[in-house]
Order: sequence, then structure tokens, then C-alpha cells
Amino acid sequence: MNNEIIYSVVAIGIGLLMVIMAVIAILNKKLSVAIIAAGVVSLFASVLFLLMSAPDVAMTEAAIGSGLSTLIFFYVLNKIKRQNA
Amino acid sequence: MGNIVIYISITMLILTLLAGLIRFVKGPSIVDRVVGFDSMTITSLVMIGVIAYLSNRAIYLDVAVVYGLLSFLGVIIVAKYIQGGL
Amino acid sequence: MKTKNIFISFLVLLIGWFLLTWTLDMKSVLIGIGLTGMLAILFCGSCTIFSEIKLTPKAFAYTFIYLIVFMGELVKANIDVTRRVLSPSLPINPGIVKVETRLKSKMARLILANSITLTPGTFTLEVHDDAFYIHWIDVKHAEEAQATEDLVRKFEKILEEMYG
Amino acid sequence: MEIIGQIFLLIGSFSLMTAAVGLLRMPDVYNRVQTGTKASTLGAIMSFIGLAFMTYENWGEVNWVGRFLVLVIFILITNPVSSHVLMRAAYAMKIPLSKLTVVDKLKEDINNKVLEEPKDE
Repeated sequence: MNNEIIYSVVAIGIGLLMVIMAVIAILNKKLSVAIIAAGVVSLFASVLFLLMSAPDVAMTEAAIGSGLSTLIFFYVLNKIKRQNA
Repeated sequence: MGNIVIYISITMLILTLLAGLIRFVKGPSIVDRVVGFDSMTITSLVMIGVIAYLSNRAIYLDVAVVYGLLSFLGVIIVAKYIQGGL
Repeated sequence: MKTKNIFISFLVLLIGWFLLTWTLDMKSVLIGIGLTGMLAILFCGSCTIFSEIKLTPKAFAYTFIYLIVFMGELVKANIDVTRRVLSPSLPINPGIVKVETRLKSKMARLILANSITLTPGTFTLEVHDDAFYIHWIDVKHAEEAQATEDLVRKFEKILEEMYG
Repeated sequence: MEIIGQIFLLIGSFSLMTAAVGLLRMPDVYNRVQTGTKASTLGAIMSFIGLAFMTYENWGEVNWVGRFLVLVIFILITNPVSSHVLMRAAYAMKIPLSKLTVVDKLKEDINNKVLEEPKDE
């Protein structure tokens, strides 16, 4: 019973942080900052999946959303910059 | 007794996440933002550990291991991007 | 040289296997030994990072002493940085100083630089030949000799015994 | 046993919070990296050790200690590397040091042509 209270508090706090991060990712002018913000959203989403007792989904979210997509976004951004300059 | 300790440490962890968020919003350069990201990552690792202890399932710690590995990769990628090569 | 590197890599991988499986079941142990041995033979012949470790009892004893000294320094420096951060006037005095090291082996230099980085308050910023450039949060001595005496010597004495 | 674990967990969380305060108060990037990433290293290690002590009841059946040890070793290895890379990138971007800075030997040596500037590789 006590655990439920702690879980709700953590979930509400992390949800608020996720919303703020998503707004930053949309509104910011610099692309690199937006990519890092998207990575942070992915990180908090993985913690939320863990709170809903789904460790496999959390692991996949951490691997794909935070690791692989950040790598690919930065790789493509680097290529685009090289071609424009 | 045990619950009070958990309450206090969870409060401290959420405050730490909030401080990382403030540094992320304010940070004048990109390196400040990456430092905020790193701090938030380590705090979330500890938070995953606390959640695993509360729900008494050791399998949750595997997520923390995977996440620690991939966040290290992310910081290295951003630093390489700043320095120009990738 | 090469066989020693393969053997130490095998030991490290096997310790990792035991930490992750946490069982002494016969089948699991055999599979672990087979897998880690194969990995060590296939991939660890060309990189020679472990080949400088000495496998003598004296080196093991000094490794334990090093771990204890390092943990003590870590806690002491953390208390110092905590005091600095929490005091209202923020008494910091940062700067970049240059120190020299006498160590020759690559592994010992890696451990020294990582130890300096992990101790809060000091930070290895650049390595060039024998010189380490260190960002120090509270510069006490700007000259090279004094700074070396303060920062490097306490780790270097033990590392010299470990790696020769 | 459980009391020891709780004390460790409290010290660890307090150390993490100190790192966060340092992240907010420090004047320039280099000092922020100093306090932000490394006080949090000790905080995370202390918290993991405390949690490992707190789960002592079922050490035999379930693998708690091994996973916590893997996490601690992993943080000890990767954290100095990532923060060092980050700080080198900050120096290569030529982010200025704060006004409180006393001495900068690296800049002097670059100006004296002792070594070349750290930049693109």
C-alpha cells in the first residue's frame, strides 16, 4: 500500500519533467539541443515503463530511443553540416 | 523507519532531477546541457535501483545496467560531434 | 607477453560471467569457461593493454593498498568539495596547473589519470608526453614542482611499486 | 545490516543533491563538470552499496549483489572517461574560463608553441 504512494509521487514528478523536456525539444532553435532533449524524454519514459512493471519494454526503450536514435540523429546532422559548408 | 529513509531519499532524488532540468533549460552552451543530461542519467539509475528494491524484483536492475552503458555512448557521441569528427 | 594478456583477459571476463550469473552450477560454470576462453583467444591477442600487469604477490598487496588509499582520498576530497559548494560565499579558486609524472607504462598512466579525474576538485584536461594539465578547483601552488608534490606523488609511489 | 544500508543510502542521496547544488551555483563550465559529474559518482556508488546491504535477506536465491557490483564497477570505469572527453570538447570550443581563474598553464604553453592546440581529430 505504501509503495503505491511512492510510485504515484515518482510518476507525477517524472511526467512533469517529461512534458517540460518535450516542450523544449519542440521550441528550441538549435537542432543538437532538441536531439538531447528527445533523448532525455526517452530516458524518463523508460523509468515510467519500469514503474508500470514492464522491464522488457523499458530495456528496449532505453536501447532504441536513447542510444540508437541519438546516434543516428547526430550522424545525419554531421553529414548535413559537412555538405552545406 | 525503513519507509522514512526511502521517502527522504526519493525526495532528494527528485530535487536532483529538478536541478538538472534547470541547468538544461538555462545552460548557455551545449556542454552545460550535456552535463545536466549526465547528472539526470545517474540520478535515474539510482532511482531505478530504489524502485527495484521497493518492488523486490532484481530483474529491474538489468535496465539500469543497459541504460548506464548507453548513456556513456551518448555523451561520447555528443563530444565527438562538438569536436567536429564523427 | 601475448599469452599473459590472453590469460588476464580470460580472468576478467570470467569474473564478469560469475557476477552476472551468480551460480556455481556445474553446467553454467563449464559454459562460462568455454565462452570466455574462446572470446579471450579470438579477440584479446592483438590488444596488449593487460600485458604490463605483474602477477606477483607483492603487486597484489600493493593493489589492495592502492584501493584503500584511493577510497580514502575520494571520501576526503568529496567532503572538501561539499563544504565548498554549500558555504554561502562559494570559496573557489580555480586554475589549470601542469604536473610531471615519472611513470612509463601505459596502464599505470591510465590509472593515474583516471584517479586524478575521479577525485573531486582535480581534473585531467590534457596529456602531452610526461606532462598532465590539471584543472584544479582550489589552486594552492601554481608552480610545477609544488603542484606535482601535492597531487601526483601519493598515487605515484604505489603505482611505481605495482608496475615497476 | 539494514541500518548500515540505510545510512549508506542517505549519504549517497545527500551527495547526489550536493552535486546538483554545485551544478546550479558554479560560475563556469569547467567547475560545473567538476562538481556535477564527480560528486554524483560517489553518490551513486554509495547508494548502490547501501541498496545492496538493504537486500541482504535474499542474497542466496536472487542475484542482487552481482548486479549492483557490475553497476558500481561500470560507473567507476566510464564516468572519468566521459567527463574528460566532455571537458576537452569544452576547451576545444574555446568556452572562456570564469573571472575567478588564477592561472592557466595550458594556454601559456600553447602560446609558447610547446604543444599544439587540442582540436579536431
